[in-house]
Amino acid sequence: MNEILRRKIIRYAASLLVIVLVVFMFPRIMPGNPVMFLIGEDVIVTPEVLADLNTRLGLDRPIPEQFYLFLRGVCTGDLGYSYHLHSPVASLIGDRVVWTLMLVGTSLLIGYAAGILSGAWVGWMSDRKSAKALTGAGICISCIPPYLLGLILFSVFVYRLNWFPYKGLYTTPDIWSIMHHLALPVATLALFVFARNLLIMRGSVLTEKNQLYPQFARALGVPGSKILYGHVMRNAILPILTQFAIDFGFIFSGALFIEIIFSLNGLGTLMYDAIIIRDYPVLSGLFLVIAVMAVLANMFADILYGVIDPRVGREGI
Amino acid sequence: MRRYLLPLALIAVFATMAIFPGLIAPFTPTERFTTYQAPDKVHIFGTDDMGRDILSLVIYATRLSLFIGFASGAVAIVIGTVIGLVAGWRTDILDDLLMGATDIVLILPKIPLVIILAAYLSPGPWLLILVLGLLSWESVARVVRSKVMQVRSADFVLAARCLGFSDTYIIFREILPVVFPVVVPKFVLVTASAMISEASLSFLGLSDPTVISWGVMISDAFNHGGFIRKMWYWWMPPALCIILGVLAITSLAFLHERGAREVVQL
Amino acid sequence: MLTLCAREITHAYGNHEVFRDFSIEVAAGETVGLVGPSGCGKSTCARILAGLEAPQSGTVEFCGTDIAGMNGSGYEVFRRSVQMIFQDPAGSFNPVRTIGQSISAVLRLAGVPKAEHRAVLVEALQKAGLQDEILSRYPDQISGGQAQRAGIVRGLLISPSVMILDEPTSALDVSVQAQILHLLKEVQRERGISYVFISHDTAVVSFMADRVVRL
Amino acid sequence: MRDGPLLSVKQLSVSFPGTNGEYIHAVRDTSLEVFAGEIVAIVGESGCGKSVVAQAVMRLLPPGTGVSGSVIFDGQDILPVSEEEMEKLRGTRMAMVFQSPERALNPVLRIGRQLTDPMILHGLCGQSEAEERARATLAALGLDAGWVMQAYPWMCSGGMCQRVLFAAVSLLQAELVIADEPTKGLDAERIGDLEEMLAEIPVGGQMGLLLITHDIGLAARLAERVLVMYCGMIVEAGRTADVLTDPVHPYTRGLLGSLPENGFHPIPGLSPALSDLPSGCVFHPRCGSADSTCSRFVPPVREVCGRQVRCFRC
Repeated sequence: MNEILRRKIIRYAASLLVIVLVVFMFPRIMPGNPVMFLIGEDVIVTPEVLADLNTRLGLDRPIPEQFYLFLRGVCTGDLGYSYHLHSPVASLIGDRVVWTLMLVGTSLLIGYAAGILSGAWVGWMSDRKSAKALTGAGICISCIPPYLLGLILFSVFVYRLNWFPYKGLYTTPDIWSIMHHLALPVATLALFVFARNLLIMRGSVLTEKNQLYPQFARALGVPGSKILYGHVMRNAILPILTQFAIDFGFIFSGALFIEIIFSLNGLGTLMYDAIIIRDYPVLSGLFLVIAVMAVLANMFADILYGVIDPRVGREGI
Repeated sequence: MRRYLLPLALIAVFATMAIFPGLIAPFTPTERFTTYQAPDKVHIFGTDDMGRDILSLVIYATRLSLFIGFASGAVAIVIGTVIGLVAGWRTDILDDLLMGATDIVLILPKIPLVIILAAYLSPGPWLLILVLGLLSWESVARVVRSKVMQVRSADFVLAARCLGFSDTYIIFREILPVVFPVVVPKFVLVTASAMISEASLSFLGLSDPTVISWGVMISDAFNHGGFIRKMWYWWMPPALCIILGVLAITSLAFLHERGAREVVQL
Repeated sequence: MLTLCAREITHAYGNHEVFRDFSIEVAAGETVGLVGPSGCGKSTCARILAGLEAPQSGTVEFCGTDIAGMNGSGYEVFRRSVQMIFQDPAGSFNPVRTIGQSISAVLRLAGVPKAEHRAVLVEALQKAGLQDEILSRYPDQISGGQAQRAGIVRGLLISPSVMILDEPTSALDVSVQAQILHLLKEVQRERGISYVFISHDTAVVSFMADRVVRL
Repeated sequence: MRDGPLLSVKQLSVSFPGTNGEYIHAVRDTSLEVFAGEIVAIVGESGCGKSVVAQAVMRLLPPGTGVSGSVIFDGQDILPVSEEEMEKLRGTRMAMVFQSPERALNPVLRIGRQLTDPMILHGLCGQSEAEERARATLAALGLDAGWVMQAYPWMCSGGMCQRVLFAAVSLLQAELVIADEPTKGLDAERIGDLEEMLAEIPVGGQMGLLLITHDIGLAARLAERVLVMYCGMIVEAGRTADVLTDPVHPYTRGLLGSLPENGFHPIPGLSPALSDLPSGCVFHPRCGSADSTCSRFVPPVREVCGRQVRCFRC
């Protein structure tokens, strides 16, 4: 157990280091003036201000010292300063992150629950026509880039059918209005999450189905649904957990794209605006936050895995 | 074999579009006409904001979209297979190091990382291929490694060693063929996801604006009024191409799964 | 004359000692039975004798030379002289190559010209009671008995002087077991090779072996 | 007390769809009976279809399998019965002991739950009583009940898993127990254990045991009646003492001749593949006394020396 735990901790620490290094190194090793990368390209400044910034950002000091200062900044919540938006990056992200988490959280909940349950059913009943149809639909949806899925749903339900509003979520702070605005983006992301989990769960139930233990349970007279949801599911869900960590980054970035399409005021639009004007501090800060979230998601999945599968630690999974 | 027909036919159509765009497209991407034309007999999908024929653009864009997908898939497969083979065959510290590296690449959120890299580098297609390939090998390495570990001490490998075959022969002629069936669907899936990533990056305006890909076209439509003007015939054709392309490639992997009883995961 | 012998070999997994100071000698043309209950390290011992695994202490000698110290050409001679047959008949063939591909790879290794492969194979298979149609089959498409015969054919192609048989019939049906045992006896009569016959089944071992060693 | 047999299988045939659209006939025209209080063994070599018979009786064959004939359990033909009805029969009235006990238990559930759940599910008793019964049964089988109830299957040795499996089946007290290759892959010591447990099943004359095995010695020691199967057909059936000491069918004779104690005399030739069976009597290509009739017609079941035999020549 300790050996595995140690290995896991080393890997998480190493990934954090890589993430921090990416954020720290890129502005400094890119060809061109690092100041430009640290304040953003389109900010127009005089040479004096530039020189002043150079000192203020610590760029005249040796690299190890810069790294130390940078690390200290990150640890105290200082993610840099956006000269475009005249605001610290941390507070920019802090203002928007709630909306993104709301979108991601709701969709993950819906998408995972629906995907796992119906994926299990589809794998169990893999010979049925309806199961095959659902699998086909799952493959199709997972083949559409998330932003395109958003674009298609947006043009159908907002432009053509006018069922949902264009934008303006933030003017009326009333729960029904928020739900009305969030419904379609949540549906889009949930659909996407649902399709991916459906396929993973299906594959994993198909494998488990051919094991001997469901057969034995059947021979003891346990009804099919009980075998599926009481026996097979518990084993079959493990790949979903392993996949959750990997998927998290993907789903999160999918959420960013969906925000852009639906003009939600979350991290995605922040990122989109930052890309257009090459606001590097914001981009770096965003990457740092998303990457740390991904690491946390991994840890969470690891812990959950240990709860569901008692064999963890024995076989070194 | 019949079930492979439809995806293979689709891929063949796309391949023709990619290799001989001049033969199929009615115009070249440089010819200009009146802007924002609705579809008619001459311009089946109308024209865009710069007056280019949309159908011709879609056809000319195929090459880049497919190329980026397949090339990054190839990069990822080569790196992943080599690392997986080595890590699976060796049981020493090298295995630990390689798997550690794999785990780290696995944890890093790919698309945000590509976005920040692209923002700094303003990449051309080659750089994009390299970056996407370098960030997608980890799943390949993992399946290859676990498969190699499965067969490393199998009787047929022992038998081959007994008969006097060299290690190189055993790795490449005995183990690689066994690993190959799990690599093929992975290649297909990495290719498909690279196509999706490319389209997504282009949508954010993070690809080389001088070349056309399906993603760039959708991004143009979104940013240059195609959407507000309800010109579905502008963004729909490239969107359909991406979806059908990815679908055709992915379904090959799933059909392979049915054939080989291997369960693939996205 | 001794061909293969192990002197005082020891093997352990972690702290669990499987066997200690075990010695076995095989003379030319004889069959030595190696018996013991399951889990006593018979398979490990077989792999050590075949040079696939190194003993933790002790030596394995082939024609009087320690195999650990063998150089290139000496090792090659040893490699060709000692062959092994496994318990799981289908498992000793590569699952994604046909039986024919697997066997003719050995012929290539032995330097038989490609034009003669087919004739050599057909003759060898016939002797083992197999039809040449199994050459185009995959290991999971033939029965256990057929696979075990094919495994014996493959091992014999490079004319070994010792064959280590690790439970060669315990995965097979009784009627097939009888056939394989008779085939092995016939091969030995014809070629005068030595066997190390490993089994948990004392009846089978006493039928085959000239003398029996207990592990 | 019932008058008829507990289980009566009549003219059962099972065929699987093959890869090239043809049908693979795994079992053909097979009939057998098991009475309460007796042990009946089906012996045969791998691929002869003996396990398929067991699965057909338990209705555990995969969907898409062609099954014809009838399986009459306690007077009722269970082949046309719905899956829900079967779920009620399985476990409490007919149960099956599997081979490879380690794989037959769910790795992520505690053994206690796997033992008590079926009892509660079938409404035999409540939670606390179920636990008590499970504990008692485990202890009777010589296990540390308290520890095993809390353990996961992978924490137990193969021998323990085998006892747990046996406990799971015996707790439900089914009238018919089918043991499908229970000794496959076991070493001698564990076969001895298992034999003791199996021998106790028909105690009191209420239960019947259908033993499916490749181990002729096991069948000889346990069963009162034995059926010899070859390529999907029962070639000889009768009292164990008759069939295994004085066989009349050429295959049975060959099979017994291959045994160690009889000097490993092999049967010439190889068993045919089920997808490519010879015409007429399936054994005729390997039979020393076959003639043209044997290669043209399938021999019917005949009564010879107090047993049923499918052969023209004896």
